[in-house]
Amino acid sequence: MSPGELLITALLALGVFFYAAGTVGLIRFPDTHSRLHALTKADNLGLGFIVLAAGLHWGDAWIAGKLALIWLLALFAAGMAAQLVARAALKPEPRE
Amino acid sequence: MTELLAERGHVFALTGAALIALGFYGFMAQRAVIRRLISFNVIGSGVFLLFGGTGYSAAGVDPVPQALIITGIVVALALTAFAAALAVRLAQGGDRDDGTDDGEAGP
Amino acid sequence: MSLAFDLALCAFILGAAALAVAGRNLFGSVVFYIVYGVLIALAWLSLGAVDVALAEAAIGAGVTGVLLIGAWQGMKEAGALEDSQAPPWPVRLWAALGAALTGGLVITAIIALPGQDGLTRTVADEQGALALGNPVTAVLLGFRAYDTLLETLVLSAALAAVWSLSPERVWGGIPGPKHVSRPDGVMASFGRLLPPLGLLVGVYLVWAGADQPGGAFQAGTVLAAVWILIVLSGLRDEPRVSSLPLRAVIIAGPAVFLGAGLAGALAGQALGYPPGYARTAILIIEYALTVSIAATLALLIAGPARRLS
Amino acid sequence: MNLLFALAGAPLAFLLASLIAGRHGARLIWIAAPVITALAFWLALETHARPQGGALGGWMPPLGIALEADGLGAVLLLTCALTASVTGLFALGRYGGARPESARRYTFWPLFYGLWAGMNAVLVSRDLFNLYVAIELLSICAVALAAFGSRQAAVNYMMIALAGSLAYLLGAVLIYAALGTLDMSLIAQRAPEARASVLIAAALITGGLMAKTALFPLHGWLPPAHGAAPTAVSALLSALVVKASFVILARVWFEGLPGLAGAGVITAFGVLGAAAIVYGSVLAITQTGLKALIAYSTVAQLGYLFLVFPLAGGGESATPWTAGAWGAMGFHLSAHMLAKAGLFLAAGLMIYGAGGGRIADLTGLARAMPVTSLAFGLCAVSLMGLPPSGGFMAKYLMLIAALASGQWHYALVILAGGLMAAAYLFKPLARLFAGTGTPAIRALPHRSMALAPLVLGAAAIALGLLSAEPYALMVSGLPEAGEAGLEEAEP
Amino acid sequence: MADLFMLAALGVLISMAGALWRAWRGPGRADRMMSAQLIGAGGVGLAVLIAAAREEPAILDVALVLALLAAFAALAFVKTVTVQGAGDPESEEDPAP
Repeated sequence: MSPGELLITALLALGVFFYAAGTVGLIRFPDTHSRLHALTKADNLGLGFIVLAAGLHWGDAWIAGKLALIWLLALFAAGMAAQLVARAALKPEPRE
Repeated sequence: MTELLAERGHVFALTGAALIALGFYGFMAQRAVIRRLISFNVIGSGVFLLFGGTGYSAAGVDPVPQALIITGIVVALALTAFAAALAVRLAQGGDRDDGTDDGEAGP
Repeated sequence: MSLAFDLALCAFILGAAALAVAGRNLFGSVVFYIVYGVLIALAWLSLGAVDVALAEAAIGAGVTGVLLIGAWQGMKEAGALEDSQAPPWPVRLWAALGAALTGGLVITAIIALPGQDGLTRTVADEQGALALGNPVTAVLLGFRAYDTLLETLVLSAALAAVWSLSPERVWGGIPGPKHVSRPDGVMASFGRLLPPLGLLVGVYLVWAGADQPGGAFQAGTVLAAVWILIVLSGLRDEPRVSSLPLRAVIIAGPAVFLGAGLAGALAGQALGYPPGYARTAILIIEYALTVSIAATLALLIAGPARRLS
Repeated sequence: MNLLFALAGAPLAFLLASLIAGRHGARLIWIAAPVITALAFWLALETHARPQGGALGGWMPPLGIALEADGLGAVLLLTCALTASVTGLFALGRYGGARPESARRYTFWPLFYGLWAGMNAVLVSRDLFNLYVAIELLSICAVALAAFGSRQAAVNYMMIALAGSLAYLLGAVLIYAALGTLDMSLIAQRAPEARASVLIAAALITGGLMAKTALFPLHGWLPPAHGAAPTAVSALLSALVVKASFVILARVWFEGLPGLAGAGVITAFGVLGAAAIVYGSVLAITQTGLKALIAYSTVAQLGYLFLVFPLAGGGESATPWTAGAWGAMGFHLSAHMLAKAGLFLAAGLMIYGAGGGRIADLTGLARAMPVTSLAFGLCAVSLMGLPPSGGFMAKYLMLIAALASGQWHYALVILAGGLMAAAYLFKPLARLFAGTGTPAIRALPHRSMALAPLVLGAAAIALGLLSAEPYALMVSGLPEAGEAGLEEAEP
Repeated sequence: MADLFMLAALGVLISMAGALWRAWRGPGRADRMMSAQLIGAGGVGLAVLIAAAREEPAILDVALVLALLAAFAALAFVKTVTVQGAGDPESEEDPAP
């Protein structure tokens, strides 16, 4: 394995680790807000590492730009959604 | 490798068949309109997955099914949107509007 | 490895679908359907059908979710959220038997299928005549343009159908509630930041669609989603359904498409393109369709007119 | 082929035009009715010489889509144009006028043209997927129009329509997976290569289309939807919409899969058709509401269509009536289109005039509304199958086919159905002439509205009087299986 | 290399099982919605991984669309907790009904 491939492997491993960590948080944390907190942080990191690995793999500027855009969009969407869902969760929820 | 690729099409085609069965169950057993609409869409995507899976070969998915599936997805969305609007209107406004209808204008 | 991934993905798809159709909680069902849409888009990626994956990502994972949440909200307002009791057991039993029979029948049919090559080769041989690099676009707007024409008119008819549900006293008015948001809040900034990007992605998809995966339907759906986002975040209100410019936008794409088809009929070949100009004609139709599809889908999701101001 | 595309495209163009024209959209019917009827008439003339057809854009199937009109298609296109034109002009009374735009006065027209476009598209297409899109266009317009009357009935209709569409689509998909084509003539050539899969596909297609056609026992959605709708809508739904799915069904079996239907399938169609005739007629007799009665009569009349499957062919001897059942189907489809539309329009006028929808409300109405009552009577004559009407031709041809092929039990059903139709239609007819005084009625918005059902009723009678031409046209270019019978046909 | 990417994809997919479980369990609608959000984010990662494994950049467009619409349903959801589904949960007061 070349150093480049090793690096990609490591990045992928980190990415999967953070995704898994987010999931564990989602299952284990006791209340909605701490779950929300754990999940968005971990996921964005996970996606970041994966995007990095893919970018290194391709080594193409246009694709790297697209990957960066994807990550930024996901980051942005996750952050906003987490904020709004957290607010929404504060409201009392009538039963269906 | 070829067998594996052929296998992929089969895996998704059979998943499509299972989705059709699941959706059928939901469509028949459930009463809530929204859930029946979801079931309708599950059957629809099952049919499409079956279409794609059976059209899969080493060269990818046959483009004709791909085009038909895109058409089908859009048609299903149109139907779902109207059905949902109709169900909500029935729930909110009742079976028919009395008095506001322009029935007085003619037969 | 790919096979393991495919099998796991299919297991997830089936799980999400089962929870969506049979779950006790209606909102949970809606959520599982959204999840299911994402997974189905991934299934199309795994099959290498990127055009379909794009459509499914935009429609199944995006627009349909908003539509269903809106319907759920409408039912809640009407106090008509059906109770979450499981259906009585005889109903479940018969439905399960019927489902098993249907599934068994379909699986039998799949197993009995003879191998046939489909039309992949034929499309590849003929798409040169249309000067298009994307075979799916060649089928959609060339070989089977008639299907696509009818489909765009299904959308127009569906919009008329949704509008026909408007209460008479608010006819000509605006669909949906008047959305508001805190001007400096997260929601408003969401509505300001995402649309330019979405617009870019939509235009890119229709531009790329001639030669790469993409096209009018995917692009139109993304643009519709962008508009819905703007409305939801309270930045702009929906147009009145009686607005003439709006109606013009809605019919423009289908009218251009149908006009081209009828012009071809007068010239001797209905839905045929003049030799050498096929690509240009198809691109014009695609751009016109994108705009109309975006407007039509956005209004389909918004529903019938609900208020006068 | 260009003419066929123009026929499918013209209502689409009017759909778009009515969307943009706002409150002036109603007036478009004055252009649409003559234009589309003239196109259909032109096609009938052309088809007389030879069947019309061709591949759109020059792309031959299996890659492209071919349109085709045989004699039956041409007759149905013309009948459909006539029915839709008259009903559209009739609808001006309620959805036209110079009043400001309203939800229904605006949306009725695009939905009306969408329905018409769906009909025409179904009648000219031979491609299974294209037919799917066409029938969805038809369904969405039909359900939306049904919701003008009763939203609950429309929701039930919608659910059946959705389920039927999915079953049909699944069948079409399996056919493509098995044979690599969606075109009916290519399917006919290739079907033996994948018999098992194709049979399952055919079963799914048939089930879906039966639900959409409201064949007994899948008819439950029809009477509420057709009975509760506004007059013009009832006419469109009952006369046109249910026919589209039946035409597809007949084409699939006779053109796409001849020789694939075993005796069991054919008998099943026959039994269900006979059951529909008996059940629909009995329920029609028990109705007290006029529109409900007419709606149940549709359930019964649809049953006759399914008798064509066992009757087609007419046995071994090559009599002049070998094509009888096929011709009977054509006559029944067109006569029922005209008569049922006329019946609903006349009923709507009478209910409006009398101010009540029960049969009892009609007492003596013939003296107050003579033209409308005459129209009702003419349509009833055709529906009962009395000479000299189109309905008579249909039932006569069916009887001949049943007797020639030795299937006398179907002959009994046909005769009993005619008697029961007389029984249920006699109830309102007798009421119309009952009593002595002339009841006071509410004046119609336009007196000319009474002409609409009269034209349709007269056309239904004329179809019988001048039956030679339409018959020759209907059996020209008929599929081989329409002549030889489903079981005898060699694919 | 392709197998490595697919292995990572399998890992991400399996980690999504937890989200599916949370979406089923609830208890609140916010929990369910959040899980859908998480699966959407996972879907973006999976699309990138599949694109890399197949070396097909066009697949990235799907990732782009998924990322763009990831928060879409969540936005529609937060609306439903406000009056008439029209407000902003961040506002102190909801608009008058």
